[in-house]
Amino acid sequence: MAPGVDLLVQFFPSFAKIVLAATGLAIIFGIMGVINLAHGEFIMVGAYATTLAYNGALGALPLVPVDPIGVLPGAVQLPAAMLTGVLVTALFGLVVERTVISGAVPNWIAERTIGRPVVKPMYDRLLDSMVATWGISLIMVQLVRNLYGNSLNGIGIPFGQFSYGNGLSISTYKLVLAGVAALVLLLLYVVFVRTDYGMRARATIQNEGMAKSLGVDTERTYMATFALGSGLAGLTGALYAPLQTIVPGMGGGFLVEAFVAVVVGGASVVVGTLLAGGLLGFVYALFANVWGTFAGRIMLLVVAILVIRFVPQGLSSLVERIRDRWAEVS
Amino acid sequence: MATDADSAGVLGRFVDAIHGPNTMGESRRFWAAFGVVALLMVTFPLYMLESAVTNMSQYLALTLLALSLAVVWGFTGVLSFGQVAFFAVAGYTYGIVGINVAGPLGTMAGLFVAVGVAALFAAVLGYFMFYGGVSDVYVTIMTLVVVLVLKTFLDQTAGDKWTIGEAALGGFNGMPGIPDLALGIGEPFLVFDDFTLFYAALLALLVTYLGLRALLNSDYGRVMVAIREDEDRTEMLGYDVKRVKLTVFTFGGALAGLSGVLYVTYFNYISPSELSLTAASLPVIWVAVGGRKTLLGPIVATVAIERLGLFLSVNVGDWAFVINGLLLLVIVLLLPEGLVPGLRDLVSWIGDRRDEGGTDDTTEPSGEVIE
Amino acid sequence: MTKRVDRRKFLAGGASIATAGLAGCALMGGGSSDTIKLGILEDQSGNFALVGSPKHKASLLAIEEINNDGGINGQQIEYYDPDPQSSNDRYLELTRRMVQQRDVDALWAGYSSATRETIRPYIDQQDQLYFYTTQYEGGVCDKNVFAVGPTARQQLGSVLPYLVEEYGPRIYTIAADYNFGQLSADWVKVLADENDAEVIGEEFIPLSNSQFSSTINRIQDADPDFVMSMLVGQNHTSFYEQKASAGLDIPIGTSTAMAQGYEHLRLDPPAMANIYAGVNYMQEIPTNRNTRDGGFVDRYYDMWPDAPYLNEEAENNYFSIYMYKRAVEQAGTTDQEEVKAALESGITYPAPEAPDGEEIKLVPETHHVNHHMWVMRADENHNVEAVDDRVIDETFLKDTVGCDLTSKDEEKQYTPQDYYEEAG
Amino acid sequence: MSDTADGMDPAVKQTSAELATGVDTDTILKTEGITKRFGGLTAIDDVDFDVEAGELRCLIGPNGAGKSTLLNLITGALSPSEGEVYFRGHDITEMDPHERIRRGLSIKFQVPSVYEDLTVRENVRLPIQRLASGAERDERMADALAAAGLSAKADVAASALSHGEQQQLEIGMAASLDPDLLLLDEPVAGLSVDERAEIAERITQLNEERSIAFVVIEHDTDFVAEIADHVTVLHQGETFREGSIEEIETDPEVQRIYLGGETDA
Repeated sequence: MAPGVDLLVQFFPSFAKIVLAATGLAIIFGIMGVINLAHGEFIMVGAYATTLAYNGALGALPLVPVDPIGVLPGAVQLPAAMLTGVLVTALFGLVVERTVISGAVPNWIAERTIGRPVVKPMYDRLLDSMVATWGISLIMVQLVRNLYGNSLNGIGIPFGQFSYGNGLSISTYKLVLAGVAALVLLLLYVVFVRTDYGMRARATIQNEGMAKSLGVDTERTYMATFALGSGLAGLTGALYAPLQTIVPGMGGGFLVEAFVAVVVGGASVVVGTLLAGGLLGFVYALFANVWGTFAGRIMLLVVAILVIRFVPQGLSSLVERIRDRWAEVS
Repeated sequence: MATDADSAGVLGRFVDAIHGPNTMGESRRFWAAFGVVALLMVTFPLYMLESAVTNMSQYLALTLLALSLAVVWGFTGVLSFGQVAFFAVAGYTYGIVGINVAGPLGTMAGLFVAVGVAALFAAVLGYFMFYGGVSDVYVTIMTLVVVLVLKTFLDQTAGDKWTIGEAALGGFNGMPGIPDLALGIGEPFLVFDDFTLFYAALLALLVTYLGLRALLNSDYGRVMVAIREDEDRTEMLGYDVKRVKLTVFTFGGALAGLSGVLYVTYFNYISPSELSLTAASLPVIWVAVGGRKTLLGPIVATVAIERLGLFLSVNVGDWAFVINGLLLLVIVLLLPEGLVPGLRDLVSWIGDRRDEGGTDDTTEPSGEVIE
Repeated sequence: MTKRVDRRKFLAGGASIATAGLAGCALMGGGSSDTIKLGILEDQSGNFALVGSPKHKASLLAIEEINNDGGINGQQIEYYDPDPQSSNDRYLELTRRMVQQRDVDALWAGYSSATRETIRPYIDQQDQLYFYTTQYEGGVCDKNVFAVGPTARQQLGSVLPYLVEEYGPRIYTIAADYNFGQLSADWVKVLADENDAEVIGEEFIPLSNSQFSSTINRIQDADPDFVMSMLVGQNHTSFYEQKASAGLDIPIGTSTAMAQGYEHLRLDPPAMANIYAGVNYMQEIPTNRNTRDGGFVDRYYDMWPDAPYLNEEAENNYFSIYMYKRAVEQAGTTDQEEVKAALESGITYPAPEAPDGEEIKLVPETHHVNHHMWVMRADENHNVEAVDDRVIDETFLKDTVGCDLTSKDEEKQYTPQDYYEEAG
Repeated sequence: MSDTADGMDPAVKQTSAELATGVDTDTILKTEGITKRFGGLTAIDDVDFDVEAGELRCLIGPNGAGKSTLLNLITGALSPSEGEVYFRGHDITEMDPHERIRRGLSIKFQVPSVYEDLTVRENVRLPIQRLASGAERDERMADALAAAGLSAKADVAASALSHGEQQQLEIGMAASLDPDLLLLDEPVAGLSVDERAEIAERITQLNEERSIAFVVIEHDTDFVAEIADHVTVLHQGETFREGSIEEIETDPEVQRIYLGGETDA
């Protein structure tokens, strides 16, 4: 088998993982100036909700008469469970945003008891938001462990395998994930360019004060952004639930890739994540394939260091520079 | 003889040197309380069990790590996740030298070489970043990635090819058999273990604390704070901001290294788990919770959080992390400047109310008193 | 009242919040002296909770059984079981506390080798009697440490010859990229030599890795007769699901999967199909002591009805507490040196892993156990059955490097490097 | 710090003298063909900009003309895409900002940029502590406070000053570096008439008494008329006109672009 084909096939899963791990974090970081250190745990929530729904745990809830997933035809059970995972995580994100990130709930209570707000919103407070979300992550991991034990029974990986000759094969699902990752980026592009929310969000990134004075309800934009980012984390958890072991600490495995990709990608969420996923995915696939997994991981990190050092604004700034150069020439 | 006057002069100059707007604690009351706490710490072994004393030496060693971050982040504005890297590099270096060179000379050499290597590592990394135009949050992420690279590398150094002289790096399982720090030539006349290590760590903390107070209130300290407040303005006043940042980062690396050496002499052991994501975030937590623009805050928070962790693990079991996280969250939300400045504001608020006869209920806590 | 004022002063002073806490703890003090005090440090939270929690539960089962049965020499057992939270730093703090404050008569502590190495210098400084019960890379020869779990050589020595016999001599090794994995991979080579097989490929996987497509790919490329897997931890568990879904159906021998983290129950079949584990114990071991009504499994789940699994290390904790009981009874005292001497007199115990009529033996010279080893195979539906079993002696320390703690006190860990050196 | 006293490194003076060949020694600042592109946008296009020693020059132009960019190229906050900057005859194009400052440049930013958490005295101390110590330092600090008109508020936190006072403080800090050339970016934006007069007086005073050369960016043509000898008009990144204030004020082309620029903004 030509090593080229092999490398290409190996590239897809790395690309998918990096892109899916990073998008939720990138959106929240880019638009709100909040670094969510609990991002991995949001992914974990998505995976747990998906797995629990798939295993029929929804039926065990007090208000649900039958297991709603269980009565569905087999083929849509997994997608339905995954959708549950996305929604639960988005909802969870909304709760975190209201209680911690914006401080709206504690402030509402405080204003009615001691007569003044007590919490300053975490927007654009990168470092404080890091510490606060680190606290959330500590709580979540152990809370989930206390509630659901040390692990959940897994979901089988759908779609079987894809053989590409010479006894080599790969799980088809992993290739599907690369497609999903590309689709997610495309949808985000549409959301940012075509929808009212997208316009508001971009206006808020450019200049919060200006956006406010133009009547953009920045608080609502932030709320929606955090929910969207959380939902994307939930989607990642849902999609990886069949592939990973479902344990409370599973989010840690996504966090590093996510951070590295966001920094390597730079300011533009869609273009940046795409390029970071492309570059880092390629580097990992190449080195893991030829020299083994250790080389793959180390080189992924080393390339990240080099990009931060030599293109501190991220890969998306390179694209802008090239685009501008083109505009100049033509 | 004029010695009396001279020493008063020296003392006076010292007192001047450690006071100023960049550090907290000016009043007589503060120094009285400081004296009481210092006395309590010095006599700590008299009224505490041995395990409490030895555990305390561990916490005291870690306060130096917290202070190294306070200097770099709290006073110069460079948030580094890499302090544990300098800490661990120094720990490993001390281990390698101490295991290879027998006797107290080896451990003393180990101390200096280790702190030096940590400082050198910080200097190289700092040069790479600051002179390469890396700034703000990118410094933070870059230092975190460096820690992860170091950990991934050290985890797999188990085999015999990773042996330096007599000292095996030991991979994930770590490097055991690191000797206690000892003074002397040939035969050691003072070995730092248990109680002596406690006093060594206490002394190191005291000297570091007073030294940092002097530094921060010096001209140089004022420039550091100026850089934290406004980097561009400071550059435009003619200060070489990159060089100051590099110097402070290197110094922070050395201090983290000293912390690492004390820490490994306590454990007689070091492993890559000191470089885990959790370990890398801990100094940030200590400093943020205690109050990053203070020196006392990180010290108090380090000891309190570590001690609380032990307390919870003994008494609460599996809810320990949840409680830990909640506390952290509450402090960050309600006291964004940190625990110690928050307490100080509270004390001055209560003081104000008392001065006003306690009748005026409308007094707002004045968060912006002074820093 | 005075106390409250003091505390407030402490708070004002800052650093002594901790002091106040410590004072509170110090007052609680140790228990009465007519009990036997055991320290049980096993992870109930953090990364190792999955495997540590059964150890904790089985220890408590043994203690409760012994106490209900009249204790040891008429003395009840009192135990201390704080949670080390999978953190090595915390292990050392708690070990110091167990020794200095609680004055424990014996200590069980730790899952990983890194934990053991963290506390071992202190254990040796204090000459504390210490049981390390995890299956591990082997080689610890230490007068204070009783490493009663099976070693890599024992585990691999049971499963590797069986697979060579069944499937052929070409082996591909994948192992976690750290001490345990690297040393285990060395043992695979040693055992391959002994069994006329060869290792045709070897890959080490960082512990943080959970993507295995390139690994699977390389295995398919090499096309071995079977794979030896010494993967460790939750990230690595994903390998089994991913290889099944990629259609990699080569048999796999392992010393790590199933018996500790019960992957055959947690993962969706057929992820673990055709996997052979070399173990001294897992819940499914078909011995009468283990599976009969009122047997070990029943007693465990009677006490812990919600427990997910009874794993290899849990049994090691269980039988070693009973071995300790026998040693104390023989010595007639809890004096640690005398108990160690009693343990070095050839203590045996009818552990659940051994068939009726057989007792496993603690080897006096090495402080290791000659285990009854099983080869357990999982099928398509994750049903586990025993395909082979026999007693395998711990030979590396005893015969190869000549560790003899009855005549010479040592405190070190030997590696397969020493094997090669000894072998010439 | 170790580099406390090297604000006026003798070696530097010598080099600048050596390099002075071909450059009019009275010219303190000179840019040659300086160009700055941000991607496709050319903010400054091939500008030659000279300032004589002791001169008081105003730099005007509509929004987006490139005035602040030019200032940033001179201080080194930005590096040019093409062209060179000479200061006192020496090529400073590749220098870090602090090195240029140490050679006698100084700047006041557009947005008042003082250390808000520090007191006024501490603010003033920062530039001076690098240049002097002991009694001399105290003296210079007192002078700088007096020159900024803020002696009475020396121990007030800078955040408590009015906008105008912050502008004065910043000019005072910039002037206390003892520069040969002081760059002011919109020193009177958002100030009241009285405050403007105060600032104008301060500027002319520094210019006349200490013969500091000035480059002042300003929108307000009245203010420009009050202080400037010589005006440069930038438009779309290029030098559009240069001349005395009367010439510029009456130039119909300038009025056209200015009005156009104003309506665009």
